[in-house]
Formats: sequence, C-alpha cells, structure tokens
Amino acid sequence: MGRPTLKSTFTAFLYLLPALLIITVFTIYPIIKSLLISFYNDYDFFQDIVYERGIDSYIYLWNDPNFHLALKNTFIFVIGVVPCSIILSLLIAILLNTNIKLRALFRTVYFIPFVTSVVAVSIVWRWIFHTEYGVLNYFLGLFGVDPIAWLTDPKWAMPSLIILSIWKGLGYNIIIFLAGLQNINDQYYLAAKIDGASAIKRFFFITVPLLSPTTFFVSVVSIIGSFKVFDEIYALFGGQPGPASSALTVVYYIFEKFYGEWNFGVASAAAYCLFIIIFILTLIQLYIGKRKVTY
Amino acid sequence: MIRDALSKATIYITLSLGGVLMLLPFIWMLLTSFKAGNEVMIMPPVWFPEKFHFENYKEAWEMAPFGRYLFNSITVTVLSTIGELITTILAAYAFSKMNFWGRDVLFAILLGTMMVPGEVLLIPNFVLLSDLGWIDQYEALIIPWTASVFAIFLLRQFFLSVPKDLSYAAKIDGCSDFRFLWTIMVPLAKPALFTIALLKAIGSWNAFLWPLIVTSSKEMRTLPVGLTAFSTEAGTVYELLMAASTMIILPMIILYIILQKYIIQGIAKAGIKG
Amino acid sequence: MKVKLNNLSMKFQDVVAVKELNLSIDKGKLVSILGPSGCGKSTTLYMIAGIYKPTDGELFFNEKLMNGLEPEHREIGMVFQNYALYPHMTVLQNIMFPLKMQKVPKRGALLRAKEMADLVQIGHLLDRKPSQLSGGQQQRTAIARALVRKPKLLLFDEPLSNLDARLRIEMREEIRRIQKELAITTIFVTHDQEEAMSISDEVLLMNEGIVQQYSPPQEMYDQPKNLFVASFLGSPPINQLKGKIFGKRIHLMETEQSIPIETEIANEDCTIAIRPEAFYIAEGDDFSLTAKVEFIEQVGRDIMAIVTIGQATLRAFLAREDQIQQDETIKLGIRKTGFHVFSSANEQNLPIRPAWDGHKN
Amino acid sequence: MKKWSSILISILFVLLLAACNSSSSTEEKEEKQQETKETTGKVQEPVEIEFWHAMSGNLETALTKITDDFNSQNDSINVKLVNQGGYGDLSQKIMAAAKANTLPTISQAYEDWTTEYIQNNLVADLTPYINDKENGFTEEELNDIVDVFRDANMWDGKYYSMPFNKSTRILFYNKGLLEEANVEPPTTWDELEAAAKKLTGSKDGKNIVGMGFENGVGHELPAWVKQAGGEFIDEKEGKVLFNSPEGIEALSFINSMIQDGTARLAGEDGYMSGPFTRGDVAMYIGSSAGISYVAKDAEGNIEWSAAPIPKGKEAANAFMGTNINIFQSATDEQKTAAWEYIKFLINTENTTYWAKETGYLPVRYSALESEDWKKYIEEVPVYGVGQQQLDSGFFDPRMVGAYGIKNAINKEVELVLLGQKTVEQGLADAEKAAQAELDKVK
Repeated sequence: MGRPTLKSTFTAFLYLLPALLIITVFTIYPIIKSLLISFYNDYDFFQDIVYERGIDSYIYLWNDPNFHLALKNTFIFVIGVVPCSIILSLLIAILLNTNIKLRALFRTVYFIPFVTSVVAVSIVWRWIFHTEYGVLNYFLGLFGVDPIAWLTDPKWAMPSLIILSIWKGLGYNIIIFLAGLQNINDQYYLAAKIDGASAIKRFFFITVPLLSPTTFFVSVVSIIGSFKVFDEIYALFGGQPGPASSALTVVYYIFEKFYGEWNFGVASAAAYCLFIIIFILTLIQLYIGKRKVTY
Repeated sequence: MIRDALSKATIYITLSLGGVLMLLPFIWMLLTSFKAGNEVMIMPPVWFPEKFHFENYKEAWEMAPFGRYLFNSITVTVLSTIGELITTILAAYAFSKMNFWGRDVLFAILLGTMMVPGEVLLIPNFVLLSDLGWIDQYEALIIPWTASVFAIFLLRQFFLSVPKDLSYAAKIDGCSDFRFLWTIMVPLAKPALFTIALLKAIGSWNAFLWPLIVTSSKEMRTLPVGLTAFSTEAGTVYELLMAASTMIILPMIILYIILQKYIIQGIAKAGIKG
Repeated sequence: MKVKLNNLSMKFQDVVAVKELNLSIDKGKLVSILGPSGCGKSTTLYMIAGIYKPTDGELFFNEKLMNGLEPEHREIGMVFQNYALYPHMTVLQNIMFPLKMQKVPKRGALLRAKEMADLVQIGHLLDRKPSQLSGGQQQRTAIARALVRKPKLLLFDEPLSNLDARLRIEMREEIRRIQKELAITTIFVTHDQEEAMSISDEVLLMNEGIVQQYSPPQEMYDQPKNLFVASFLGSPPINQLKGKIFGKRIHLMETEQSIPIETEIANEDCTIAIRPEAFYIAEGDDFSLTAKVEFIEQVGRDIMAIVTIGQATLRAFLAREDQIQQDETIKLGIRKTGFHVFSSANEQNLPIRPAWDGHKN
Repeated sequence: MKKWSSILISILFVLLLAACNSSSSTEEKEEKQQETKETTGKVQEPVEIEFWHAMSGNLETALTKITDDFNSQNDSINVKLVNQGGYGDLSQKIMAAAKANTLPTISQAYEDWTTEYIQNNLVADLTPYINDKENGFTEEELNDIVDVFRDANMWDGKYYSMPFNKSTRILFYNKGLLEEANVEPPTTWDELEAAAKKLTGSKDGKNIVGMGFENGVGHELPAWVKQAGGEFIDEKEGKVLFNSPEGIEALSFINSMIQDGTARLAGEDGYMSGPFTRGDVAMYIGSSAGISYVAKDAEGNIEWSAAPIPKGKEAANAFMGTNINIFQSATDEQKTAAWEYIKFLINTENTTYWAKETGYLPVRYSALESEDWKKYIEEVPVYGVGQQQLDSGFFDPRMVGAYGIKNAINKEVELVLLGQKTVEQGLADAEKAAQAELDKVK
C-alpha cells in the first residue's frame, strides 16, 4: 500500500467523494446544525432568522411533564423488549442449532416479520388487538380471560407495543445468535461431554460464556434500536401515541414537537437528549462488555 | 434412544408453535384479505372465507392510487439501492485498500456518526431539503439515502479480508486500481454486496417516517405512507386494508425467500464482527 | 534481463526494512533471497516488482532505471505466497487475465494461455475454479499466470511455504525446470535454506534489512562472511564456542583446551564455529579436542553425538563404524573446511587458518 | 494528516454550501412550466393555479366536478387540484412549502391555521378583492354568506379566507334500536342520559352501548361548556375560562356516562361510524361531514337517522370545517384568478351542489332557501339537521397557539375519561396546560 502521498490522498478522495458528499451533507452537517438549533430560543422558520439563542429548549424539556413521560415510557419499552427478546431468540437459536430437519424453513419463518413493513403489520396487529373483534381476545376468551382493551387501556398499550416489537425483531436476533453458535467449535462440547457435563451445564459453562460477544452485540443493537421506536407506535395507535400518551416515546415526542408544533428548538434539544442517553448507554455497555465478555 | 426421540419431538413442537405464532398475523392478514365484508367484524372469528373474494384486491387497488405508490416505492428502492452500492463500493475500497492522509481520522468520524440516532438529523435535513426545493420530489426520497456508513463499514471489512497479494497480482498483471475494483473486488464481494443491497432494499421499501415527512402530494407517496393514509380513509374496512397490506409486504417476503441465503449470511457476518 | 540494485532502501514510518542494498543479477540466473522472517527479503522483492516504491536508491533492469515505473510496465511476472488466484475466475480466466488487461486479442490469448497451462501441466484443469484445485495445482496456475505475458523477470514470494513437504520438493524442482527451460531471470524469496541452496544459482542472505552475503550456495556454506551466515545455514546448526586468541592458539573459554592456529591477530575475543559434520574421531597425532559423549542419536546412516567439552555442548556427525559409546571420552579431530573463527566484536570472519593438517582434509 | 483532512472537509463544505444556496432547480422548473403553457396557450396570459385540499372519496369527486366546470368556463384560468391527504398532512405540507417557497395559490385551512399564516404574513388579505367594484361582492352577496361562517373568516376587520366546507356535530341514532327500546331521539342532556342507559345492554349475544363519542371528544369541550352555560376562553384577554362549575358539569356529564358504561369512545375503531354502522352503538355525536360515510357503511346493516344535538342549559353548536385562503406568494394574476375561482366555488348553485354531494352545509342563505336544497332535505332529512343548529352556532377558538391548547386540553380530557384523573383534577390540569400554551405565544 505504501505511504500516504499527496497523489494517493487525492486519488482516495476521488473515490470517497460521492459517499463523503452525501454523508457530509445529510449526516454530519445535520448533526452539527441540530445542536445549533437546539440552542435557538426564538426562531423564524420561514425566514430562517434566529432572534435569540440560549438554553430555553433544554429548560423547557427539564420542566415538561410530557418529556418526562416520554423518557419513562421509552425506558419501560426498552426494559420490556430487550431482555425478553434476547432470551427468546437465544432459546430459539439454540433449538435451531440442534441437528434437526427443516431448520432452514424455521429460520425463514422466524425472520419474515423482520423484512415486512412495520406499517403493514401494525395494521394487522391493530386488528388482532381489537377489544371486541380481535383474535387475541378471542383466544384468551377460550381460556376464560375477560376481553382486554389492548390498545385503548393505558395499562395495556405499552404491553401491546412490546409484544409487537418483540415479534418483529426476534428473527434478526435469532440469525445473529445462530451465527454466533455456529462459531463455537464442536470440540468444546465434545470435551465437556467427555468431562461429564450435562446438557444444561454445557449450556451454562460453554455456550453462554463463548457466546458472550454475540450476546453483547445483540444487546447493544437491540437497546439502541428500541430507544428509537416510532413507526410501530404511529401505525399501531393510528397516529396517536397510545391512549393517554401511554405509548409516548422520546422519538414520538420529537416527532410531535417537530412536525405537529413546529417547535424546532425543543425537538432538536430532545433529539440531542436521546443521543446523549444512547451515547452514555453505549459507553456503559462497552465498559461492561470489556469486563464481562469472556474472550 | 427414546429420550433422544422425545427431546427431538419437544424441539420440533416448540419450534413449530413459535413458527405458527410468527406467521399467524400474516395468515390472518392473507385470509382476511379474501373475506366478504360481513365475515370480517364478527365474533367468533371466521377463519376461512366462504368464498375467496379476489375482487377485494381490485377494490383496494382502485380506492387509492396504489399503482402510483408502487411505482414510487420501486423507483425509490431501486435508485437508492444502486446509488448506495456505488458510493459504498468506492468508499470502502478507498478505506480498505488505499493509504492516504487522514484516513483513520476520517473513518473514525464516520463510525462516530453511526451512534447518532437518525431523529437528530430529521429537522436540519428537512430544513435543508426545503431550501433545496426537494420537498415532495424524488430527490428527497432518494439522494440522502444513497450513502450509508454502515454499508461502507460492512464492505470495508469484507475488502480487508481480501488478501493484499491479490491486488499486487492484478497490478503486475497490468490492471489499474479502478479496474481491479470492478473486475476483481466487486465480483469477489458479491455476497457482501447482495447483503448490503437487500438490507437497503428492505429498509427503503419499508421506510416510513422519512417519506411521511418529505412527501406532500399523493403522487409522491411510497407504499407505507400511502397505506397509512388509506387506513384512515378505509377506516375499519379490514378486508380491503388487509388486501392492501398484503400487496405491500408480499414483494419483500418473496425477495427475501429467494435471496435469504445472502441476507442471513450477511447479517450473521456483520453481527459477528460487530 | 539483468537486474541491478543500487543502494536500494525502504523505510516504513521509522522502521528501516531494507538498508542500502546493492545487488546485481545476471541474465537467466535464479537468485534466492534468503533470511529469517522480517529480514526485508519480501520488501526487496516488492520493490523490484514495483509494488513498493523504494525510499532511496536505484533499481535498474538492463541499465534502465525502473524506480518510477508502475508494476504493469516492468515486464515482470510474480507468484505469491498464497498464489493470489482470482477466486471467482476459472483457471483459464486466471491465466488469461494479464493478457486481457493488455488487450491481447482473444484467440491469441487463448492459445497462449493454453500453452502456458501445458507448460505447467494443468492443461486438463482449465475450467476449474481455484477452490477446486490442490495446493500444487494452484501453484502451477499461479506460475502459468505469471509467465503468460512472457515476462523478462520472474518473481517468487515464498511460493512453496503453503505446500506439504513432499509437494514442496516436487514443486521446487518444477520451478527449476521451467526456469531453465525458459532461461528467465528469476528471483525467489524463501526463508527455507534448503530450498534456497538446492534451487539457486546465487543466494542473497539478508538479516534485519542488511545484506549478509551474496554468493553461490556452496560458497556461502563453506565460506560464511560472518557468524550470522554461518549460523543461519546448516542443519543442525553450526556449533559455537567462545574463545580467546592468545599467541598462536585459541583458548576455549569454558575448557582447559586450546586450538593451534596461524594468525597475525593476538589477544582478541572470538567465537569458534564448527560444523557438526566437520568432526571426526581423531587418530594418532591428529590435533584433537577431548570430549565426553553425553548422548547418541541415530540419524539414518550416521550417528549424531551430543558431546561436552568442558561446559560447552556440541553436536557432531560421526560415522557408525566409529562405534562410540555413551559416557565414553573421545578425541575429536576437526576438518579444516568446517572450521571458522569470528570476531566477537563485529562477528566478521577472521583471517585465521588452522595450524594442523587433519589427515582427513 | 489531520490538517489535510480538515482542509478537504472544509472544501467540501464550501462546495456544498454553494450548491445549497443556488436553489435554481425549482426556478428552472417554473420557467419550464411557463414555457410549455405559452406554447399551448389559447387566450392571452393564461394562468394556472394550484389548489391544495384534503378532500378524498366523494368529496374529491364533487370538488373535481365543480373545478372542471370552472376550468371549462374560463379559458384563461386553469385550476389544478392537489390532494394532500388528511388535514394533518395538508397543514404540515403547507408549513413545509412555506419554508421551501413552493406554496400553492390557494388552500383549505382551518381558522387557527390562518391565524398563524397571518402572523407569518403568508396569506393575502381578501378584503380588497371583496370590495372590488367589478369583480367583488355586492353588499347583498357578502351578507348572503351565513353569518357564523363569514365571521369566522374575519380577523381585525379583514377577510383572509372564504368559507368552503362547513359542518357541525349532530346526533346520529339507530332507528331500529331506538324503536325497539321505545326511545325518542333525545333533545336534552337528561333525555340523552336516560336514553343511553335504556339502550345499553346485550342483544343476540352482542353488547350494545347506548351512546358514543368520537376519540377527540376533548376537542368538543368548547361546545359542551357553552351548553352548560359557561364560557370557554376569552380570546382577547388570553385567558382560559373553562375550569368553572359549568365546565365541571359538562365534563362530568360525559364522564359519568363513560364510567357507567352507557357510553363509549370510538377507541381503536378510529371513528364512531364503524361501531355505529355495525350496530354496536345506538347513538353517537359526530360530524355532519361523516353522513356520507355512515350512509355507505350502514347500507344493509342498520336503519338510521340524525337529530340536532341535545340541549343543555343552552343550545350551543360549534361549526367546523375549513375555509379557503390565497397565499401571498402567488402572483397578482394568480390571486385574481384564485378569487374568481373562490367566487365560483361558493356561489349559490355550487355550494348547493357541494352540500348535496358531501353532507357539508351550504354556506349561503340563498342556497339554504333554494327550492333545490329544500327539496333535497325533504328527501334526505339527515342533511337538514345541521342547519337547524345555525342559530346557536359559534366557531372554535382560533388564536395563535390554538393547536397546542386544544391538544393540551384533549390530553387531559382523555385522562379523565380513561379514569386516570378526576374531572376536577383533569380540568384544573387542562387549564394550567392551556394557559401555559397561551402564555407561551403571547
């Protein structure tokens, strides 16, 4: 490859130009701009005039009960989705990783929700969750459970959203876990078998530790993804953040402030808060990951 | 032996049950899309329509300009995928096989942007597109999405795994950098490129928030945005809604089933390497 | 083609990979560049190929300066350690690739490629993909690809290191055969001394970016210029003993014994290096060292004796008919050809001749 | 190394900014359009105007018909209809277009949108057009527009828009269910409560709820408060007034029915028309604009009719729906053409046609009194219900920030109806939130 020279730098930037142009204009510049907007106190959107700068937007967020609610809901959502999804997908991946027929078929089936439009499947789920005519309540009714107002009762809106999200994202995690499992050399299992470890022990003493990098990756991706939930809510609750804002998440909050109220300063500030939360969480995860990921 | 058979049976049963749960919404969607209006909103639910009403599809198709939505979705998906492939191939090549000043810093900056949630970009991008006069134009739907740091990262990893000797050999064989990229690297990276293209296509086809915000006229809507609009209009006419939904998800399911090998491989690879 | 390197140097950041290399290779010769890993041998080859641009010095092909020229214009062919076959192309496409790049008409290219394939004996594998070939077949394909453009210079970068032992011998003979047949100037990088010795007209031995010795293989073995050359060549490695030149003798540091020599040098610390095969059981008035046999190994026809002289442990190849026993004290004579003395200060070979005439030369 | 990359990045930036500043693409496009027009032009100076609307289904068909008529009668003016989806979409697109400088010539707009447009100097004052001797309205013509609609379009003595599709809420009821339970359509709150109780119950294994409200019932609060005899807001003083005994009475009335199960919200059905036409709900209060939807869905399911909203202490009915305004950014020719079009759109004949096709109310007295219309409502009485409420009509608050206020109130009302807050608590919180929104824009 040789050392960088003026010529090689020039050539390289020719190759990079298209991607860099797009990314600079539509990613890097907006990141900076967004930070600036979040400090606009008084802004005329139409004429692009800033009358006053300051931290009003952040103060507003600090005092806005809706933002607090959005934060709370987002955390509940993440806590509801991520562990559940990881455990379920790990279990399914392990079952799929056994020597069974139809493995490819199962894998395909579990992955299908991932490739389908959130909007389209949310519409189906909206109906599945219907209090009177939904199949879910029909099934529960067979077991003597009273109809649950999945989408109109603030208590149940979040669980409904969580169910939908787990269902949607399961396939992706399964694929990654499967790949992780296949990377574990069979010899470890043979050795452990010879050493007399039972299947359960083999799982806890070989699979779990050797899979830890994968688990780590999956959890980072899931957490970040879950923090950004929006489409599901919009489609599931018909353009509302759930009954009594019970499914108002941070991104939904940003969307409302931005597109409903045209309050760019607050929306940007909220977006940056989200960014900072994700950033801190990622750092924490990296830190834990370094210490806990066994190899 | 019996224990083995038993545990095997348990596995099959568990997996099948899970699979049915995964598919049930789709089955329900598909079956309902063929039902007559009076078979939809009733309790207990009717699973199979008495007669298959294929005309539901026609009706849904005519109720909203789905033809136009479909055209838009295909245009946007195809063009942004092609665009992303081109920018990604070029950039990943530069990052993996060239040495230039600022390479590592630049790459670190790009990776850093992956941490930023897309919502942060929404507002300035919207303002920017307004200034450019791209709102409600194909440009807005396509151009911002023709480059992806994630794709560059993925392909770079793949390119890095190609031995250097190959490029030296090609050089000695009289092949220029640019030609080497397209005649050797690109064919070699086919699996990675397929993955990138498919993930892109899926993402682009299903994208909702962005097209919702940057399109205004009916003529510019993509399928998901059109579908939500249709769902407000069609209200609770579920058989038509389901027909429309089926039309939207079917292309991606078919695409996925045909090319699933690449998607799964690619995701697995990207996942493992992090 | 004649190759000449003039003070050629290569620096990576602050590391000097090759330092002021001077070398001249005559037309039609096969030269091995030998050395331990990281000695700069591959770097040298890459500079000759034009993949690396030297930071200093000049490179000439037939008196023509090559420094600024891109690899594709140097009329060279190269075979890489892992063959660098294009995995998505068939054998034939691989061999034809350089011709395609030169825009050679397809028919001519096809003919030429087939000719090359026949030369390396893979004419029957043309439609296979590299992944369907054995290591040796891949190697042959790579050679065919390197040769197809009729290069004036053929470069090999550790071409045999990925093959198993038997195939390695077969392939090196094959390379020698092809090279002779085409009479093409060839540079062959290897870390395997046996390979270098067996195949080359001349060997260039490098260490830490610096040329240690450039000479025909046998000469390098018999007349090493310095301790590194002496110790790098030979298996088992040459025996080394610390000594001090004192009067007309070298006193062995770890023993009471000494060796008579003829020299002008006095009072200098030195290292005595003796090839294991230079020892023999002394008779009569031969000069000899007294050694104790610690251990005996059968090595095919011969035996290898591990002996101690004072504190020092040495290896000696002896004939079976010598019938030595473990724990026996023996007298070892030294043949002159396998005896070298190096200065401890700069490890250079000292002009010292043994002052005895061992009856066995 | 670092220096180089930063220089390159800054060069890129400069290039980009240069690219951004020259938003020439749209200008070019406009030029092109004009060129093509010239080549096809028949009469001198043809004008094309765009009309952004949110009408779909029947409504769009009717609008298209009127517009086609206009276009064929006016060679030099071509009105292009652009459907922007729902009202929410329309509002968002207009904001975006205002920023991008790609506003259409005319658009539908609610009063509170227009307030904001006026603030940002986006819409044209229509008064000069109205007063124009040749092309304007005569005194009579202007007074022919229904008072409550006309007043809603006046800001500080100036007209900024003209009424277009106007609706009000009416009480839909299921004839069969009411007859069966021997209930007359209620005319007062007490009757409504009693009827809802009577109608609630199960029939043929189906649960029937007596009364239904739309999801955004919080948005209806102004009408309910007024019916209870209270005031909702003082727009001049910028003070919310609904947290009063009357306000509490109004919300308690709705809430008690919801809590005891004699009434329900549309909930996941989105709009009440769904459960109503399925026969799950016996009565509901909803927009008269929904008549055509109800009629379509009810076919073969239920027999139904409609009645005016039951009275509280007073009768008070909000009139809703959009008006049409002309954007300042249009050229003078476009504005004049747009004015011509608006006049055409709401002339007696067309507003009658529009009302008959859609269920909206005619916006002119002359239309309401025309034989054509009278005959029509005789045939289809439900279409005549809305106009019976004109005397008690008012329009919703339309000051700056109304959107935020309405949302804040609706949120609190929702919490009350979901049983998460008491009526008192909910109204107090709603007052606080609404006042905060009001103070924010002050």
